[in-house]
Amino acid sequence: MQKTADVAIIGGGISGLSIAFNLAQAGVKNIVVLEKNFLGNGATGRCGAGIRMQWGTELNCLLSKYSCEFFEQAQELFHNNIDIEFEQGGYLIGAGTDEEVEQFKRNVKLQNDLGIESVFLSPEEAGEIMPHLDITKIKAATFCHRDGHLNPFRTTEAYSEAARSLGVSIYEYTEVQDILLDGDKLKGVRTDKGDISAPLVVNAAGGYSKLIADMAGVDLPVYSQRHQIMVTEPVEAMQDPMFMGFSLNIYIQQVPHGSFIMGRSDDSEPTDLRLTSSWQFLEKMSETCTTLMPRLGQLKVVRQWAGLYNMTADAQPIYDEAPELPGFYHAAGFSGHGFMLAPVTGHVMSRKIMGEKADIDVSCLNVSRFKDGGLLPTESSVV
Amino acid sequence: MKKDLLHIKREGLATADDLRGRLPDESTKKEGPYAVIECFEEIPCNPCVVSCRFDAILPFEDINDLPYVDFSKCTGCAVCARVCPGLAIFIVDESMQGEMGTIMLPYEYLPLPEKGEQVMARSRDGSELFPATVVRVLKGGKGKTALVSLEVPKESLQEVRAFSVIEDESPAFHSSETYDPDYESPVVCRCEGVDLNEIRDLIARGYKSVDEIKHRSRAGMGPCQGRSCRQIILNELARDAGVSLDEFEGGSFRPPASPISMDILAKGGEEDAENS
Amino acid sequence: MISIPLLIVGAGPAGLCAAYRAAEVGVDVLILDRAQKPGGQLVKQTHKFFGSEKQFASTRGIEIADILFKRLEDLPGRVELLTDATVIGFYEDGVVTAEVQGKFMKYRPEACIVATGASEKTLAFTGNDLPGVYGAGAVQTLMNEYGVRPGNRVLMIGAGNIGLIVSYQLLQAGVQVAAILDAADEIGGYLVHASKIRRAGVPILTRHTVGLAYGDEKVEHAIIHALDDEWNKIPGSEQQLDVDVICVAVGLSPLADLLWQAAVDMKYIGALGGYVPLRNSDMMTSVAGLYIAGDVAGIEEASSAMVEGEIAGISAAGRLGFSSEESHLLKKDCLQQLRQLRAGPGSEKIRTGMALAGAYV
Amino acid sequence: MNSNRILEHPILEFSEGSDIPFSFDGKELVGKSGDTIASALHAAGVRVLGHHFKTGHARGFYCAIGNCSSCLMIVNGVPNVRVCVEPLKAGMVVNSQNDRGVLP
Repeated sequence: MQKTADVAIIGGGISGLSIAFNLAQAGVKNIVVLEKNFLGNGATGRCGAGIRMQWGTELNCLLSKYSCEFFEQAQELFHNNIDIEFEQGGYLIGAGTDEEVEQFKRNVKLQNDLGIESVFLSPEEAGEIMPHLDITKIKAATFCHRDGHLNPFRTTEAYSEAARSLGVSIYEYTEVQDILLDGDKLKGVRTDKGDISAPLVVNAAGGYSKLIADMAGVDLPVYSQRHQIMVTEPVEAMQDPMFMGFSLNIYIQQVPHGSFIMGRSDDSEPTDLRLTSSWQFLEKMSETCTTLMPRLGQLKVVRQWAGLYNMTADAQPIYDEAPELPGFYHAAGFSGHGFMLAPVTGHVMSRKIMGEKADIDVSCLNVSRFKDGGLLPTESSVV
Repeated sequence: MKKDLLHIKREGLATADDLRGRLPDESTKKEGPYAVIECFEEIPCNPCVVSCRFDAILPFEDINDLPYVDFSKCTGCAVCARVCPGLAIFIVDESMQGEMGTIMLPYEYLPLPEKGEQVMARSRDGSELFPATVVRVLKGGKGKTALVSLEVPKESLQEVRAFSVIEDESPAFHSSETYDPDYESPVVCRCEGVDLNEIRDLIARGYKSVDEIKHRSRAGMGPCQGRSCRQIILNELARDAGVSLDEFEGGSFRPPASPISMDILAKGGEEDAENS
Repeated sequence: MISIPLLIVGAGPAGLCAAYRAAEVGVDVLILDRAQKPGGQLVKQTHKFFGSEKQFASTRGIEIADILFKRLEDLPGRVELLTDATVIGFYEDGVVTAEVQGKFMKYRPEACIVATGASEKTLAFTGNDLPGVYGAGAVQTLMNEYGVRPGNRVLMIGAGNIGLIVSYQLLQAGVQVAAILDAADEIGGYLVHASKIRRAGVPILTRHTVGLAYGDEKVEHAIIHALDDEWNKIPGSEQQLDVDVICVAVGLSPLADLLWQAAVDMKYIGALGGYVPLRNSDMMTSVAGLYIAGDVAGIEEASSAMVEGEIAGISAAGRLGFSSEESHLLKKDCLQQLRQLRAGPGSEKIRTGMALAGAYV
Repeated sequence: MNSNRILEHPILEFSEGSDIPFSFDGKELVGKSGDTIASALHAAGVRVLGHHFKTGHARGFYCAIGNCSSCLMIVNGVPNVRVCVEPLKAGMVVNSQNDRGVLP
């Protein structure tokens, strides 16, 4: 393994790979990505891999719009022919309460103002887009046809292949064990395969980013929560959009292969990094799903698994250099949206590392906001 | 494995040589029927020795011992032949006057021949020897192993080990038809229809574990949970890496172990709510 | 949620014997089996078993299934056996989930014995997914449970005990067996089984394998060939056989999905058929209170499975506070039986494998 | 039609089960009590249960004990039924499955 690098990126998930790709594209040489398992084995390979522009805050709309536009042109940008299976079947978001109806109206206005072509729908109109939805269970809906979902494994591969072809060195099965300091100066990283000295280190370790920050002795106000998901046997295509509901507590999509993948959130999920599954999830998820979409009741569940949401207090990411340790960067706290934000993560982090201005101002996503009482307005559009 | 067993292990056939020490001497042969036990492999099995009322099978120290007959005690009663799970005991009688003797063979096929019927005597490899007459039939009864005695020339008593009811020529299995297959790759994952070339291609591209290959190819993601394909993928990985299988992770196994419908799962929660 | 003292997963020889020994000393037992009737693979074993009287030697498997099932009546502990009951999940909170006759059930057992048996290994050859290529277990099931002939002419792949026994069963059902192939140098199964097949005129071709199956949407022909010392095809050795069934009997793997879910320590031990749970002489895994018995603990004969089941049953009962004066002696006797069953020269691999798995040998 | 049934067996006795009528791809067939869908079809000479959605290959059963999912068919309109372990019932409408299946 090489002994020095200009930038060492910790975490071979989609965030780390996107940062590596963007840096390399901007001309940075000698980049290494360090992954303790195989690429995408963390939250990347465990997530629903949806991408939507329908958000409730301006910043989130802009960030996700950047990502969506990136994925639309991914094939050309990556210069490889890996099909990332970006299916733009839209996101249909159901409102379960009167408050949500009002919120959704405001969201659509905000989105439209930002150039996002979302529409506000009656339950009947939603039913036309998704005939197996029991429209008596929703009060209204919003829809954006450019939203969609991707194949996370292929997207990971597309990013890694693109990064490799730009000269990035990717080390799998290489675990970072310590952050090397020279006094209070960043020196590099220690892995189980040897040390790498690097003046710049990026913490893109997803669910494990706090462990990495701890190694560096810097504060990263995030915690990881288990989030469960399950998949059914495949059937012929019957649902184009990702369906999502916040108060309804569900996201469900049919992937091109034919399986339905769905998840929900649960405040009682453990926060101790475990990746186990629970039987309660199977029951509650099935109950939610069959109530909203009775026709799917005959579908058989073939597998359940879990991943980690790396959470922050305002459910929005941290894009920042650690104030205590110059050269040590955080791209963490994605709160369940790291996959869809990956393209913009790569863009803003690479600009930040190179000291250049990014297309979107993310200075408010700094790490100090949690101390300064500068929390962002809470994003209500999350599952 | 005893060295002298190798030929049997290859062919499944005993030879006259293997019978050495397993047959009575010439004078004992004339005294009455006796058991020939063609059991050459030490396996854990003892019904023959347990069933013999005459202690004519030398006692076992270990259940894996081989049975040897004490011909001075053996009456040829055939109780052992009935119980032997391997159908490896035959009762030979060459005590009668004249050219002919009898051999009693365990038989578990249909139809069961009748006394007086002509059948085809066969050797240990099933090849035809000569037509022979059935002289006695003991039906299987509770144990269902019938015993059938054939009249056989004395010099062939150690050759005949089977018979078949005479029927039309069975068709040849070999065909001369030639076939030019379009050599499709074998299927590894039956659920997802992933073939061996796809797996080998991924391994060649650097994918190193069952889970990586599963994510990329879908092999093992189907409803059977990788029960059919996992072993083959592990073999391929090990072969490529040139290491033994135990150096690989088995990959993840996730619930449910068998597909279950959401309707059924959803009702599980309702019932709990009702009960509480 | 149902709390129970002892849950046994699988009503095959191991599970039924475990239930007997546990209920004998007063433990209430729930057995779940995914099949429609109990007995596991015994219900298709038409041949007489080897072993000694204690393992029902010289009795046919189908009859042993009956004996094991019937003797569960009238024991001090109540044995409830549910069929069409598939255990699907083991969770970290100790809950075991199952689909029982169309209902999702959750159990919280104090102790559990996993006796799920094995699944069949598959073989990669061109045309291996054609209808007519069947696992040996499938052929047995079809023929001996449902009374349906799998075909008219069969090519058997594998000369282990299963390949030999199923070939014999095919002949008994009036089906022709064209040949038995095995890639190995030697016949893997018991010689007496092999000799029985040879007497019926069926060739056993060692160092041979199947290269290709083809036909119009179903097996009509197979091309077989000889293998050299490096396991490569010997050019010119091809033979075409006209068969309508290719029966794959290339071995079994422990069906350990549930044990993986329960996160017990597993180890790949080739001699035992694949990944097996580590265990102690009580048949307990690395998870306290979770026991194993039978093929899931390592592929062996049904006779060993029954004895392992007894040990697991006695041990689990003991853990739950149920034992009798005889329990200790009985367990000792079972361990002795296992030792004997594994003592032969043909069991050398098993002994090595079991030692690696932590079992008493 | 039931030429694959074993009528006589040296060891086993198969009770003369009662007839169970069912349909397969529109054809009326008869199985026996105790059959699974797969055993009844096999007895009736049906080997091909459908075609794989990706490879297009013909599919038959493989394991016959519900392990492998090679025998998925459409039963009474419900796709992806493992017919090797699904008991046959009178009047069942069984169809070949050649795609991923469509939910009723």
